[in-house]
Amino acid sequence: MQFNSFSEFINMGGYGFYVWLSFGVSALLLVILLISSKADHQKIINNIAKQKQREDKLRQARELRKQQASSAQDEAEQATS
Amino acid sequence: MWKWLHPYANPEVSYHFTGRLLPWFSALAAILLSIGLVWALLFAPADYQQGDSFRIFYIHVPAASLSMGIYFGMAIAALCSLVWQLKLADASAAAMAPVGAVFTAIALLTGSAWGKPMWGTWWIWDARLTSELILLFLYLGVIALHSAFEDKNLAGKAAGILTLVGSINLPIIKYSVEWWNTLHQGSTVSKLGKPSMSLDMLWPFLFCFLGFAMLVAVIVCYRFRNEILARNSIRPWVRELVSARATHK
Amino acid sequence: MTIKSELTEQAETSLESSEKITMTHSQMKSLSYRDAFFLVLKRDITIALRHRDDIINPLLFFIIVVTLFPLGIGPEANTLSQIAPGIIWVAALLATLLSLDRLFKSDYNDGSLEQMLLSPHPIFLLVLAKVVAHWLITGLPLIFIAPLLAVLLHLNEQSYGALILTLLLGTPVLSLLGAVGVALTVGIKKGGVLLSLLVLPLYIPVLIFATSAIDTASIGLPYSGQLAIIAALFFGSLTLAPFAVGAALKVSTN
Amino acid sequence: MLFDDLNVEINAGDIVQVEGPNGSGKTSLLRILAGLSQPYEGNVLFKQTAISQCREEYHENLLYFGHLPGVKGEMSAEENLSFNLALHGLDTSETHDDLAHVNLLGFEDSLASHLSAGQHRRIALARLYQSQAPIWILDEPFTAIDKQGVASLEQRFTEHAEQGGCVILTTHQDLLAISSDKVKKITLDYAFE
Repeated sequence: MQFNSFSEFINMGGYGFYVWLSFGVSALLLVILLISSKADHQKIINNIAKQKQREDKLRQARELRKQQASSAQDEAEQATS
Repeated sequence: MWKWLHPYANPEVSYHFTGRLLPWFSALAAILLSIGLVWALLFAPADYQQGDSFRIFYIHVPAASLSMGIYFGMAIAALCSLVWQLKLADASAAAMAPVGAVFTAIALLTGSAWGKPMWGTWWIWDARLTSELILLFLYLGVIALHSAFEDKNLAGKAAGILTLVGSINLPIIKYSVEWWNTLHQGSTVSKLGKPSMSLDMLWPFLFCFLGFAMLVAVIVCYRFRNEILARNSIRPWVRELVSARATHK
Repeated sequence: MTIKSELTEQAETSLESSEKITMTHSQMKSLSYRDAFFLVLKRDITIALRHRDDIINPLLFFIIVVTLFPLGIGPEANTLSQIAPGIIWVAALLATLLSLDRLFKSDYNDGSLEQMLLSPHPIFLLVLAKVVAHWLITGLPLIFIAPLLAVLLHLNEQSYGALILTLLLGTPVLSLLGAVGVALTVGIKKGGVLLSLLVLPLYIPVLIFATSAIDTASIGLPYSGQLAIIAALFFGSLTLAPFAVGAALKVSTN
Repeated sequence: MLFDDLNVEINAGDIVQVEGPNGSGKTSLLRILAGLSQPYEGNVLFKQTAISQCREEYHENLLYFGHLPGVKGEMSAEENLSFNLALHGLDTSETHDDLAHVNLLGFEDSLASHLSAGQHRRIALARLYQSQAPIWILDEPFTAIDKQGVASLEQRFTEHAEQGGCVILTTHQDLLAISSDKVKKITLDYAFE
């Protein structure tokens, strides 16, 4: 142990400000990076889920269109007969 | 010869593989970093010239060498993706860029905070700090180019070309800056010297270095997995994973 | 024939041509590399000469930037002559950067870039022709005007030779490296600012060695060492940059 | 993702019309066929070789006409055409006749910047009358072209196919002058499954 008391440890032989500034800023940056990298995971998953929903809707709309088209055709055929 | 690599070139396999690696990396990073940092802050001796400000060294030097190392890694990934069309290599390069930029920024900030008590000024056009600054610009260029493209596959290719051009240029820049520095250096400025390290300084340094390297591995793994998901959003395996994990439907 | 579309984009298509076509094709004359190079070079220069703003504006920019420095720093001859090499070179970097946009942008916007990429010539050759044209249009005029600006900045008389030689060897490097940056950003809507972020860091070695050559010349020492390094940068970028530009253009037009 | 499981073989003498609503990937398909874009998966083969492996040979055999005509405003109609022809190694001595085919006589020396969008497209299309490339890939060639021009182009396509070339095109119009049994159709539709 290089320091005799806690205040001496904080003081760092007069260089406390610079030492703690360096350690503090580095820790802050790394924690932000780590957390944002982890949080992106859920964000991406939610985005993909949304995209999936959108595609489901489009597919339904197309099915509906097809059904309408075929029923209209049936009616037309009935009318001619 | 490369056949054993093939399963890892499959996005699904590498997604799950890195997922299994993550806890190990995280544990290693936590252990190494806590030992290294406690040792560096509490037990390592103060430098006889620089006093306790020397303790910044234990972050500054690992961050600086990792920032160069990550760029080297990106260049290799970019080369693989351009030569063998490996999409995963693209994803890994994209995952590395922001991590490298943050480590470069840390190296710069700690270098500056170390320089203030040593040189009496926050910034000095020291060769190492200057090339670190230029490295930061290179990183920011790669990241900006990445975000400028909407299509992530194209973004990866474009950023890969830029990374390769930058990696050819980087040694030239480093050399030119060092040369420029010795040319213009006044006699009053002393560089951040590498003191001959005693063993009780070397050990905590090694722990810190390896700890930070593991931390890089952890963050890169997280980002790599994100990139894989985003690039394979239409694959059935991603779709299954999404329907299991999405928070709101 | 209806194609059912599914999850992934997959095109498996073959184009076959009969022997008859192959025969008509063999009668076609093929352009030699030299012809193709000069064809593109001539076209780009013709266009630039008909659109003179593109030549004159970067030049005016160069002159104005250089004249701003004495106004900002003060007219003291000693100070000016000390910083003259740096000012002239930084202004040259910026002027080149400003003119880079036209290298591929208008061709990209009107589709002629696409047509060039689809021509049966190696892409690096066409790229090289375009870069040479760009240098002739923007780099060469800078070299002619630089000595005049050096007079305004009281550049040491012994340095003029070094100034011209470094510009002669250095500006092509700027055009070549810049071309990589433009090729990467040509498809991006607001690529201008991004371009400077990508390209300027790559220009640093040229700046360092060129200004140092001029400084060395001003105290009467030989500067062939710096010149040799700039020459090495020139040949290095001449051989490598066109391939990088070709690859980047393929990405940008995708 | 736009399309999948597309397996087409296009042979000499074929006229292929790619159909589909806006945004269904017609242009993407043509760009992939021309080698301008890379498909996410899959290959385009030319004489059994992937086109990325034989780029220069393939492009010697290809004429592509995209949304953008590739005409420079600073050059005259004739200069534009001869540059385009020369770049592809074609004869530049008959540019007058070619421009006549697309109804641009009298405009040879006008700077293209003074001409209309439709005229720009005509300048680009004039290349069709000199081209010896067997494969033509044309994205909306009839846009901004008048009726007479369309008829003349269709006639040119038929000639080309009869000489053993192939034409792949997208258009929203029906091909009138070409009998429908000669035209192969590829229909694209939105789909995600």
